[in-house]
Amino acid sequence: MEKLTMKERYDEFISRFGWPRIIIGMFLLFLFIVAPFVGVSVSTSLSDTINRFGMNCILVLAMVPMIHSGCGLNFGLPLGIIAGLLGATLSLQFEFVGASSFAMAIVFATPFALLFGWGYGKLLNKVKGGEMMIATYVGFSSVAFMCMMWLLLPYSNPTMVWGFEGKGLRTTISTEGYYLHILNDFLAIPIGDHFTFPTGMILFFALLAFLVWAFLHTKKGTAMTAVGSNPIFAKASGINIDKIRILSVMMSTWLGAIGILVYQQSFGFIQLYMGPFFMALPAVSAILIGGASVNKASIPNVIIGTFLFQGILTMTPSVMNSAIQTDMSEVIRIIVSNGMILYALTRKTEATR
Amino acid sequence: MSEENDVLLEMRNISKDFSGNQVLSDINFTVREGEILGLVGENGAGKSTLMKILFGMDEIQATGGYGGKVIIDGEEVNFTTPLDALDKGIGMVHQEFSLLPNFTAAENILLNREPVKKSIVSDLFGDRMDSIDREKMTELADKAIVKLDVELDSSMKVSSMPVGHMQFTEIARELSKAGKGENQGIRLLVLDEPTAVLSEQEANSLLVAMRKLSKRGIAIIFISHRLQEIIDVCDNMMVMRDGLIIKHTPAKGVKVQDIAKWMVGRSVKTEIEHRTFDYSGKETVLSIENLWVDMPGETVRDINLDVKKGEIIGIGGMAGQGKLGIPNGVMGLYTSGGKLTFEGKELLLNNPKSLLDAGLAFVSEDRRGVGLLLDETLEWNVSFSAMQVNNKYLKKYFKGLFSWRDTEAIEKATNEYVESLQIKCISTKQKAKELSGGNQQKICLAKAFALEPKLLFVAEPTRGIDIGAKALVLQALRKYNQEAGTTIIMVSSELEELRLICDRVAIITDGKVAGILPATDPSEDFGLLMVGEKVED
Amino acid sequence: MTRRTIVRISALVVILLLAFAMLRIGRQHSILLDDKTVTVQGQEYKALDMVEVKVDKQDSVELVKRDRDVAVVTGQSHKIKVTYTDAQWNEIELERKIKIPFDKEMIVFSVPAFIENPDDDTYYLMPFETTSVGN
Amino acid sequence: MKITKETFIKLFRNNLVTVMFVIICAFGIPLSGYSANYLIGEIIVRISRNSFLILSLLIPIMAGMGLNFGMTLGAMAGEIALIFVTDWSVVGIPAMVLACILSVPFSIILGTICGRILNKAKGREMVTSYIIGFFMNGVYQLFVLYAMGPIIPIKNKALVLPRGYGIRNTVNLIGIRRSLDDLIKVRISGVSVPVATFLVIAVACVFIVWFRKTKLGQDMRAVGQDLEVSSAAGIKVENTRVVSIVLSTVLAGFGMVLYLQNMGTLNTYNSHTQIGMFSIAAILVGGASVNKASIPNVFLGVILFHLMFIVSPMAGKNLIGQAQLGEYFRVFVSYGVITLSLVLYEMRKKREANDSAQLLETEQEGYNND
Repeated sequence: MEKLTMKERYDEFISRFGWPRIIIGMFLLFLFIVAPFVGVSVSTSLSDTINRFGMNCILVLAMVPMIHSGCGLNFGLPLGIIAGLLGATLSLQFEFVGASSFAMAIVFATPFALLFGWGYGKLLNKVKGGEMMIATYVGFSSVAFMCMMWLLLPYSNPTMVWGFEGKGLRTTISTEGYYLHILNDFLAIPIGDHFTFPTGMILFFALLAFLVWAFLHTKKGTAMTAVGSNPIFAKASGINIDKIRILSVMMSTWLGAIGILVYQQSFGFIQLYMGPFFMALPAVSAILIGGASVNKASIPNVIIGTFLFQGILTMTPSVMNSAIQTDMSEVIRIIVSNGMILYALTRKTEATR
Repeated sequence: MSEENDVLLEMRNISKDFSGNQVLSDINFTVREGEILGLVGENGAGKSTLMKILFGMDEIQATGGYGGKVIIDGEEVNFTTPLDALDKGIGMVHQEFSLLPNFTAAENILLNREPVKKSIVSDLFGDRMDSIDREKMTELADKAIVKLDVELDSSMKVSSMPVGHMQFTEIARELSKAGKGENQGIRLLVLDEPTAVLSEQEANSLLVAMRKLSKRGIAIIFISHRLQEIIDVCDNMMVMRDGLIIKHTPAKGVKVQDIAKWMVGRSVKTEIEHRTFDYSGKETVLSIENLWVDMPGETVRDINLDVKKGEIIGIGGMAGQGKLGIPNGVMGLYTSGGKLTFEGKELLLNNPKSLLDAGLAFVSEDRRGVGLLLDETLEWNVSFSAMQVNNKYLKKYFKGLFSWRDTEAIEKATNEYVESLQIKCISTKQKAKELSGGNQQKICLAKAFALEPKLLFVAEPTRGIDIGAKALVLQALRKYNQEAGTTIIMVSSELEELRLICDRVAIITDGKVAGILPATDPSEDFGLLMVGEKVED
Repeated sequence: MTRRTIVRISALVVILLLAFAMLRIGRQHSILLDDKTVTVQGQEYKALDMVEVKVDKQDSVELVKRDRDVAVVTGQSHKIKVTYTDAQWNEIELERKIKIPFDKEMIVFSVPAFIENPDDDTYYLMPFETTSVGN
Repeated sequence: MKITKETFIKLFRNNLVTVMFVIICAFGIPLSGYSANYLIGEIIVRISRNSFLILSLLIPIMAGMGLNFGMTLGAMAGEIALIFVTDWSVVGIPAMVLACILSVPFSIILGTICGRILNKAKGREMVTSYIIGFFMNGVYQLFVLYAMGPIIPIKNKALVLPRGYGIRNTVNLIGIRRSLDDLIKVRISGVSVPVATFLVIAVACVFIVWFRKTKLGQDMRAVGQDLEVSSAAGIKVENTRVVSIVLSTVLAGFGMVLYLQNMGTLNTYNSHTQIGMFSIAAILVGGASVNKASIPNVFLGVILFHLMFIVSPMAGKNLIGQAQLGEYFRVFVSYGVITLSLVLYEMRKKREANDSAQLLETEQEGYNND
């Protein structure tokens, strides 16, 4: 390696991170700096940020396999979430409590996730090139379809169904008494009186992240990356592209299912009906903010992205509110997240998919 | 056409080099009004470059312009865009169609030159709001078609046309273009392989049309590989080879054999010398029967070919004749059909895995598209196929339950290949896209070698790489063949290159095997095969 | 200055004019019909016991002393018809065109002032101040 | 025999969505138990309300840019215009004309931005335009929720949120409510027909028909078929694409004004979000596809789609005693339709690619036989 000049280093840094990421990073840093001056406790907001990070990072992780196999950004995440919801509701239906309810939720969710993922993958193979748009609408239609199912399916656990009718699931179900904070409180470390580190949740993510990372280092995982990087090359090397893509979609869908369960146990509620509808966009933009592109993504992208994105989401309301007495966080969220996706979609360098 | 017609175009001492290597040198010729000048030569003989100069294509300026003079009507011109050429009444019909399938012939002929009726709003929103004058459009289109004097319905959609009519539409479009000022309309028309895609009678009616055009005083430069056509229709003909005009003669009385002689036999300077391969007792390792391949632009029809163990067999032929379709079809990159028997076992087509498992490998002509993972490291590029196909470079855990990428082994192997093939790179962690063409080609070879194949397809191994690299690549192939005893099937448009390192060379024309000759046979014979003539003996 | 630019500019002007015209004719104003004792330019006008006011084609409203009613109208110029009986019990009918200034959303129309000098709107059309709300 | 069967299958395959909807409606209408008169009345209202918006989709499809999910931008422009008009307390037809004029500059700006971005994302216009819709929604909120009041003066207190700036969630458009619909009103056997609105829509149709015949229209059709060939012929490809989007946005702006005058209230932050989706679903139901659409598609689409929309809640109620189910059903169908037609479109592209291979195979059989 020959020495790089300062300029080159700088340019390389910029090109590796990309302006949007740097700006967002700076913005977050700025928020943390001004926080104390406008009377926002840094430790609280940091704690919130980490909490939200834990809640969302697995949903973001769910992007990685599909991006690697070149299926593009997984706008179809709701499909995985639905699998998770089925798992959750079933586990509650059978009155599992505490840790076992969470475990069983995962157990119940898995077959659905794999099944949905398989079908979804098959579909995406039929529409190579148009994946993202179709993924979006597969997500939407599946959510709408499940809306009907939630009404019709014969759930009976009184904590879940509408009181007066005795059938049809509620729009939000509390995980209270089932698996609320099951991971958050596991080995949770209170630091100061405003800051608690949700060890369990972070460990759980670490575990899944490791599994994904490990998979990408196996023979199959290598093949997956190659398929994403240059499908024709992969084909020429005897890879069955369709199989690999389906596998990746199944992985993504399963991760989505697990992701929502972790989200619920921290959030405290199972959101049914239109709940999962717009859950894809934040996850997509998070990973893009983390430095992923339409056909390249890594675990660090997930971690950095989720942290930055959730950081902005937690910090802007509090800081903005106390600073200028107006809450622009919602608007900022919309602009930042979608702006990020646009940026990724319009970059010349990316594969046309 | 007669000598007293005055000179329309003269090209004087034209020369051109692309970053050092000379592709054209002292080209001199003239075209008179109404003259039909045939232009023949192998691929890469310099025809297309010459035309690009004439039309002032920007890639010529981009690569430092050209030497010599282009003179039209006695005054020197220096076109910077094809539109300048058009203003002087010089038009070209390219080999590949540029037509819009859902438009009618008329719409295509007058694309973006449609006659319009002024409309009130156009003052408000600009000329593009003028409404199109359909009647006028049809009228103009028909006028062009009449000039060409062929059967062509101007109201027919291109998508429902026979190929011939598409070609006519293309030509009619050029004819309909009006030059500026005094020289109305097209005066010199360049036709690049217009008959390549046409059927027999379609081609004939085109030739008739060409003669009619020349009667109207329109000069034509006719580029074709169908030599008989050249002889039939042209007044004069030029043969190019290695960027030189080998021959410039009246077409009357010339024999196809002569032209073939002039065309081929380009000089290749490397220190590799021909070897003699002993076929005695060599059994057939691969036999291809009734192979068809649907590769756009390189369609293969009904190929039958037997490959002997340990030989290097070349596959040559003009571009677009289907030679490239063979490896791509066999290796399952394009839909194909037929029977493939390797070492006595029949292989599944359209299934790369089975072929690779059987011990076949392929170095694609499309390096960037098929050959490489441009965004990945050299290590990945070299090791990937071998890892996937014969489980090399993998650490096994839990009795092979998990097979882990063995980074050390990969790095080691890659470094070895970088050594042995003299690949110039900063490190094996470098991205493939950062390498030069020649080195990328070597990476592709390394990838194939890592597979330790029994039979290796190599397509256009020297395309777009400089002379030095060429020699190295060819030697590497020869060496590998001798040391590992791998049978090699090499596809190339460079006939001499094939004759140099191959033992036999098969020539493909029109998607079929025109003939197989020992590499030692004289170039002319190959030339004849290439232009679809039978060698009489 | 080519023909084209001329056309374009004039088109733009036309559109702007149209927009402005629309703004004027489409603008909504509310006329507060007022039957209160008022003092305009040092002169006092006594409120009437009973008066009938009709704006354009709208159905007429009856006002008693210290009464106020509102007529919502679009556009600027309107016809106002006031019918009342004077001391001699003979019915008098006054009809005038009034023009509401464009910028005024609300304007007070003082009936008493109007009756005294119907031909000078500076007397009976007065800007609406919030203070005069609620009697 | 074989040929006719083939063609029939092709026909069915290419109009699958439409056929499906006819079936849904065929089942839904009796189930809902609505009277024919009621349905016809409703449908007429829906046509007058939506078809202009849907017409705005035709031009980008013509230019090969797919379904313009960015039409929401036009809707936003229309809404902003209406907010201003309401603030100035202008009413009736003048208000509508003014709103239309006012919406144009906004539409042009937004449309140009959208078009420019789409030129950077060739090959994935749809998903990009879809995201642009979201993105601009953010910008729109910034504008309406924060800029309106402090920066852009809003006099009418009824519009402004209690906190003193930003527009309320619903703006009452009583001033212009049905002002066009009721301009010329004809009752035919108890069904009232908003003639004036239909006239406006007719004008829009005529415009589109005429536009196809212009040079620009021709260029768009060319660009829509092949970017390379078009630019080789000297057509300003990028510019043409931008223009097509701008036009679509402007039309959508007008469409929104028409739509809202019929509705009578403006949901400041929601009205536009669904518009794109419903309009696209409708045109697809009408038999359009990503790369070809016609005016009949628009009207057939409005009728079928909204028939389904009207009957499904009632049908759901009568079927399983839950109107809610019907509500969800129609949401599901609207998304399902788009999904289905996108999938069918992609698959059709694939099929066409395979045809040439089959050709060769048969040819080869020819060789083998002799």
